[in-house]
Amino acid sequence: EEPAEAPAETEAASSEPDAPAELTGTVTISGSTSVEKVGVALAEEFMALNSGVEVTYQGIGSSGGVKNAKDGTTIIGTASRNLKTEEKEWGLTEIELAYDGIAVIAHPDNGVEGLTMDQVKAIYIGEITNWSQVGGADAEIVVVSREDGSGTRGAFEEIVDFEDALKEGALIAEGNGNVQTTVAGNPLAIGYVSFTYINETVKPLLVDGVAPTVENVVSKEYGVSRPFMMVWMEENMTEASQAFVDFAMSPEGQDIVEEKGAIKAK
Amino acid sequence: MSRAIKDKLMYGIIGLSSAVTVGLLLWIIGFVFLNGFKLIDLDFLTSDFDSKTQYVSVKTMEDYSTDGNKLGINLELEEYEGNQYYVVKSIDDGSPARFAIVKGGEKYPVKVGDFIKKVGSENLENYSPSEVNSIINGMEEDIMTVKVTRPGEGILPMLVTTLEIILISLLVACPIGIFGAIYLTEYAKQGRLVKIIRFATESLAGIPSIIYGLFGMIFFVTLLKFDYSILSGALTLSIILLPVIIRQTEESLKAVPDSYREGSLGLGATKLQTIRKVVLPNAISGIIVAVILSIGRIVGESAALLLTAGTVAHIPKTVFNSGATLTVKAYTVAKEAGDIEMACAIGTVVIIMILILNALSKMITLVFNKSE
Amino acid sequence: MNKNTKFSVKDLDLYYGDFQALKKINIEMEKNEITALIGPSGCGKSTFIRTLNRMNDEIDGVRVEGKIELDEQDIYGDIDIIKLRSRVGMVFQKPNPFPMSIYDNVAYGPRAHGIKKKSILDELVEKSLKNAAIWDEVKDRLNKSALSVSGGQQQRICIARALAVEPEVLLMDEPTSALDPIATLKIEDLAVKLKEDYTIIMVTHNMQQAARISDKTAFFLMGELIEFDNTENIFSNPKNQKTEDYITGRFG
Amino acid sequence: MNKNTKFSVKDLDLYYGDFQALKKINIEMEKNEITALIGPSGCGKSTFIRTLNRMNDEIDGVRVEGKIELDEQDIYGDIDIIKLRSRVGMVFQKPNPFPMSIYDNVAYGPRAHGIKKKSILDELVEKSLKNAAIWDEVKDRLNKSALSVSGGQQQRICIARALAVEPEVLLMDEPTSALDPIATLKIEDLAVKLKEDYTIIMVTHNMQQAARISDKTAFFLMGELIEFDNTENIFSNPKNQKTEDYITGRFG
Amino acid sequence: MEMTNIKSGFNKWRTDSTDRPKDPKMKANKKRDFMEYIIEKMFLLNACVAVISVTAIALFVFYKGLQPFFAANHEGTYSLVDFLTGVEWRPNDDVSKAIYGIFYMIIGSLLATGGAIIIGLPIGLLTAVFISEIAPKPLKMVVKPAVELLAGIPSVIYGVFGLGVIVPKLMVISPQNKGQSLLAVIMVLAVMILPTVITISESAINTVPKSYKEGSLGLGASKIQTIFGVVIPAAKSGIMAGVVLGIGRAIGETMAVMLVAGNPIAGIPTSIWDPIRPLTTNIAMEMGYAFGLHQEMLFSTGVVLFVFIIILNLIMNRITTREGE
Ligand SMILES: Nc1ncnc2c1ncn2[C@@H]1O[C@H](COP(=O)(O)OP(=O)(O)OP(=O)(O)O)[C@@H](O)[C@H]1O
Ligand SMILES: Nc1ncnc2c1ncn2[C@@H]1O[C@H](COP(=O)(O)OP(=O)(O)OP(=O)(O)O)[C@@H](O)[C@H]1O
Ligand SMILES: [Mg+2]
Ligand SMILES: [Mg+2]
Ligand SMILES: O=P([O-])([O-])[O-]
Repeated sequence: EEPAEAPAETEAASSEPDAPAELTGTVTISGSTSVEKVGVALAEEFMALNSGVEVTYQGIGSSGGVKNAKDGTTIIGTASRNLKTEEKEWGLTEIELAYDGIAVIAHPDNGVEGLTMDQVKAIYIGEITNWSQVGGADAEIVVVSREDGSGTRGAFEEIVDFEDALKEGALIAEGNGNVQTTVAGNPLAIGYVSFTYINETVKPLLVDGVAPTVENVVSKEYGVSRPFMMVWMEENMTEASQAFVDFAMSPEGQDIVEEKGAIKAK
Repeated sequence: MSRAIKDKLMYGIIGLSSAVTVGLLLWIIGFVFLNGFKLIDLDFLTSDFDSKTQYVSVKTMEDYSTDGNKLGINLELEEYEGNQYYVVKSIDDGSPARFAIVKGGEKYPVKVGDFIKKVGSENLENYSPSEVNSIINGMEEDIMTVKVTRPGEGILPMLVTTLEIILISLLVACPIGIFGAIYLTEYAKQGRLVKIIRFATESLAGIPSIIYGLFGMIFFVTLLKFDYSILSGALTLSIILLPVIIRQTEESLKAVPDSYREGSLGLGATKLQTIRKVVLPNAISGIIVAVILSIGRIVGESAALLLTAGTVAHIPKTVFNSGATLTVKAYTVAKEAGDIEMACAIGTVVIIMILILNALSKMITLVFNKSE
Repeated sequence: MNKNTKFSVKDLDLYYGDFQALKKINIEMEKNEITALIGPSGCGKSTFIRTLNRMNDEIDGVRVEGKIELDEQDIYGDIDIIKLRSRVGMVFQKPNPFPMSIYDNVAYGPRAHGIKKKSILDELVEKSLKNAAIWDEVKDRLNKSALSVSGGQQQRICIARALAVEPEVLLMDEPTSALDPIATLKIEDLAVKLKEDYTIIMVTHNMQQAARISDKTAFFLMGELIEFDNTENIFSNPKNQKTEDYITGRFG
Repeated sequence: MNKNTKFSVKDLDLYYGDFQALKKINIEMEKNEITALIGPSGCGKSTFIRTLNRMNDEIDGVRVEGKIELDEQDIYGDIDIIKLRSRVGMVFQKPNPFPMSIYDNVAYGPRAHGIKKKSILDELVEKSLKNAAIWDEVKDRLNKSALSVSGGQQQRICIARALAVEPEVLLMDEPTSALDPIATLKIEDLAVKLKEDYTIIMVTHNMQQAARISDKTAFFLMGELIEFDNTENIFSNPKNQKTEDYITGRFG
Repeated sequence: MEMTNIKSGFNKWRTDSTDRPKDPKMKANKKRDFMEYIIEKMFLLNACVAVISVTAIALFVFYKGLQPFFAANHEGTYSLVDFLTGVEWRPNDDVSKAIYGIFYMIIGSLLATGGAIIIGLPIGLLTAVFISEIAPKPLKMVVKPAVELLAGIPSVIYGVFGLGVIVPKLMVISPQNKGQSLLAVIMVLAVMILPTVITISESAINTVPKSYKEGSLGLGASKIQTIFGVVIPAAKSGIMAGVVLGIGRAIGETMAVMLVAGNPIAGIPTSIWDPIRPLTTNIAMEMGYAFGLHQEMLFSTGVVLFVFIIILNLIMNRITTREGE
């Protein structure tokens, strides 16, 4: 034992900016896979600041998160889209955590660099089925979409305007990561993912000639974007959960949001 | 002679089929091991899955070497998930970083491989490698606050969760299954009730685990408000295990010769005495094998657990915490991140566990058979 | 009824479900005698002997009608089966020692009846093994598994085990059929000696054996008791043609 | 060697792993005779009879030494086992008809040997069933399962099945021990009839049976051939004390 | 041999012991009998838990799953015919817009299962023959544990294997560049049912009485003739049981097929290259967030699955009772 090495407890605590008073408990979060990277990073930092609190995040899709928040299965739900009319009736408290773009992606070897919004729609409803119809090689397009409860899919269908008209036979991948790996593994595939998931294994396509970048979303030039929401029922809220929400909306929290590739809410 | 040729041909086809079976196994195992092996080391088994960040307090030291710093740690810039961070490359012998503590006084020694993101209020990423040491050494405080991020990529939480779920499900299912089997073999007359019970256990065995998941999710998670938790998962699994345990236990009870029972009853022992002193001791190896088999089933289960225990990769503090077992995690990393390597690394661990369980049950049977 | 009568069986019928395995059996078996039961396979010998300590109760769907009296008490009345079975011991066709030590085998019965004191158990085990004429052969390895000795020795251990609960009657169902000739002779000698203190009822396939050691012989055929008499009479001068056919090897 | 000798066995030893089940057996068995093999359980009768068509080859760890000649040809030499077995047919203790129709049972052997033509098969089946004295009882239900008839009929179907491959020798391992007395008598009569055309070697537990139907009797004890002689001599005037002890029921 | 004082030796016991076995009256021991009775009932209670569980699960699934087809359901209703014959699955919070047709999933599940059996059964059966009849001991000691290990590997790992190996390989040879397809599912399932088919066939073959084999060999039939002429026909019902269990495993498999099936929202598969959406994955994918009518429709999917399993169980019962006869 080295008693001399032990600094005073108060010093350790006070050296930390805005350290809240001793919090304990578990903050359970579930929902959007698009929000997952942001959420996990926020959780990690929050736990570092509050060693008595455990924050867990389960990425199961936006609808799942909203429903779990309503049921109290997890305290907080996240969604990568606005609440639907029906969900709005549940009496959830909602807060916009961030904004995010949805990128249309293809295999890096694909010759097509960009599509118009109409082409994207035509591909997803099955009117265009061959890459040659959009300036690519003569090969069938393999359309990859998200599962039904996905916020990304909900937002994408709404923005591209083909609600409830996804073509038959489109591959359904669960989660952003799954779409990304499916497209990365198939030279003929097209898919869409949250900006936070883009990496060098896939090629983001220009939409109407605009590149999918944060700047273009902020400047409203890139149209395919949506909010990241956090929702909860007030009666389930704990002190720690409230502290987490507050932290997420604080400047430090918003820095983390930006660091992970999403767009600050404020 | 055509018979001889036909026979040869059939031998060939039979041999080929067996070769295909064994070949498939080798292929699968080979695929899993080759992809997974490079990730597996002691750290893999003992680290968290998510990276973990802590603010620690470190007392500075005065006599640091000229190219070192007050904290006694040597840092290098490395890229991680698209960002540049300083990583601890080595720690000096007398470094105070070895005695770092977190708020609350708990020890949290800095380790090689940790990311140091902040010292005091300075973000280290903002400085070049040549500046870093002088920035640190330029600070006045005797005690510095250091932001340490320890990378995860380990499976410790899943190991713990898996063990917990094994423990609880066995705790619930074993007594029920074993006692139930005792009733069926030792007491029940071959009447309607036995037929119903037998039909029920057989049906239970045939229900796909996704249906158990469906049930468990609505019943344990939502209705009983256990939420996504180890408990919900374990209870769902205990139902899955019941038929496995009942059937296996019944088999091993039936294997006890009736002559033992008659011998005991003929001496005026009661039924319970007979069961306790003669039947169970002779069936015990089979019952243990049943338990081992059910452990295998727990380790392998995914669909039912996904819907009841959730996917959180933290070491569970209580049974009401959500937790992913190894197999569930292998699924989620394959599915969501498309991280085949990680899935295979976890798969390797799982396959090794199954191998051990298989060998164990073989050994138990052998040892017990020999002693008889 | 003779005052020496141990078991008295009156109009005994036994059914396995719909199948009648014993038909109106009437027989009295006496103290300190060996009663041999003979008859072709499936004639009901085992079934009969197992009614005497109610071992058939353990089998599903068995129905017993009629009366069996042990010392004039109806054993199918409101009695404690456990106590009945400790008065009427049983030895089986295949030696069936439990897979435990010789000592534990013999002490099993007394322990089941609540005897815990080591000194009493020791004494009981020794007495029983001596009375079963096996003590000298196993006294140095009482802690060895009972399965490690030969079949004949196992059978005598089983007899010792039965003796240890101090029964009054010993039922033996073909006790020597799994044994070699020498072991068989040992068990036969033992039976003859034991009858001084016990009532012995023994099923046997081996007619020579019945002739050699029993006092009375009962001949069963298809669930019926065809003839019951002194052994001498049965073998030298059977009254029933079927008995004669059987003992001269005309069938079976 | 007698010119009528069918099987000639010289210094035959057989081991199951380390255990020697047959010890220096020397015996000659003749054409058109019934040779009975008797002896207590476990003495090696089945083991011996199974060496004659190399059925023991199917058991792991069996080692055979010595010589067995069938018509002066060493059957453990470089011969085709399949052919040997079609010359030396076998009937087992428990009737073992295959779970298929009576017709298919009897036609099984010929089919295995490549006969496909329906007319030939029909003829063979009828002939074999007739020879096995079962034709009249089953001719109207050749397409019924062979398991649907009585045990004695099953055994005769098995004999017909063996006859259908037109063997020269019939090995029978306790062919009647699972049968009732009437069925037993039928099989015995059949055996006596068949010996006109075949060589029959039969294991039996029933000494009366051996005495009734066999020409020669071999007495085995613990793997050894103790005595082999005309059946009359064995039963009326055995040379060996052990034989006498056995046939007078002193043991076994 | 001393035999004289056989009775006196026990005198000590008689006086020391309270519960003497010697009791000429043999009066019933009420207390002990009651204890035995209680314990027996406790065992019975445990045995009944299995019954309770099945009943609870079945009731639960059927109750929730049949709701949508009754007019009084407050979550909304759906036509049973449309449900069973529909070829599109488009859940929607707006009940009037939602489409829940599972016919294409039923077809997908059945095709996948059938295909897996067609591939897996012969290989499995012949491997079982190899293990039980042909393999020399050392080889048997390799193949048997291999099969056991194959049985123990979690389905997720099969799925990962399918995703990592089978899907990319199929992508190369598929005319439409789709790796995730009916064929991929069939291949993964065929491997997965192998151990089931093998172990059950093997034990069925092992229970064929030796006398059949000896009978056949004794007639001069060769080993192969014996195996295919007598052994396999005699083991038929056991092998059928293996097939039925294999079907059960295939039709109920979830996680492995989810990774390789493609899971489209509509469309009856018309070729082995088309993606399918098996019933199980339909449940697994959407259960996490479904509520209201949508959730009930997932239970309805469960009901269909359940019905398949019940049919299989009945077939199984048939097989085993026929065997018993
Ligand atoms: N548990 C049972 N259920 C139905 N029938 C039975 C049962 N036990 C015996 N039997 C039948 O009752 C009859 C008498 O059987 P038992 O065992 O008493 O004959 P046994 O004389 O002892 O024959 P063995 O000499 O072969 O031992 C037989 O027909 C037998 O098939
Ligand atoms: N497969 C085997 N492996 C090892 N030992 C065996 C095997 N088969 C038989 N034996 C042993 O060989 C000896 C002779 O057996 P066999 O079956 O030939 O006797 P048997 O005379 O036919 O007896 P039974 O009249 O009971 O049929 C016995 O001691 C038996 O235990
Ligand atoms: Mg009997
Ligand atoms: Mg034999
Ligand atoms: O996972 P989602 O963000 O698409 O709901």
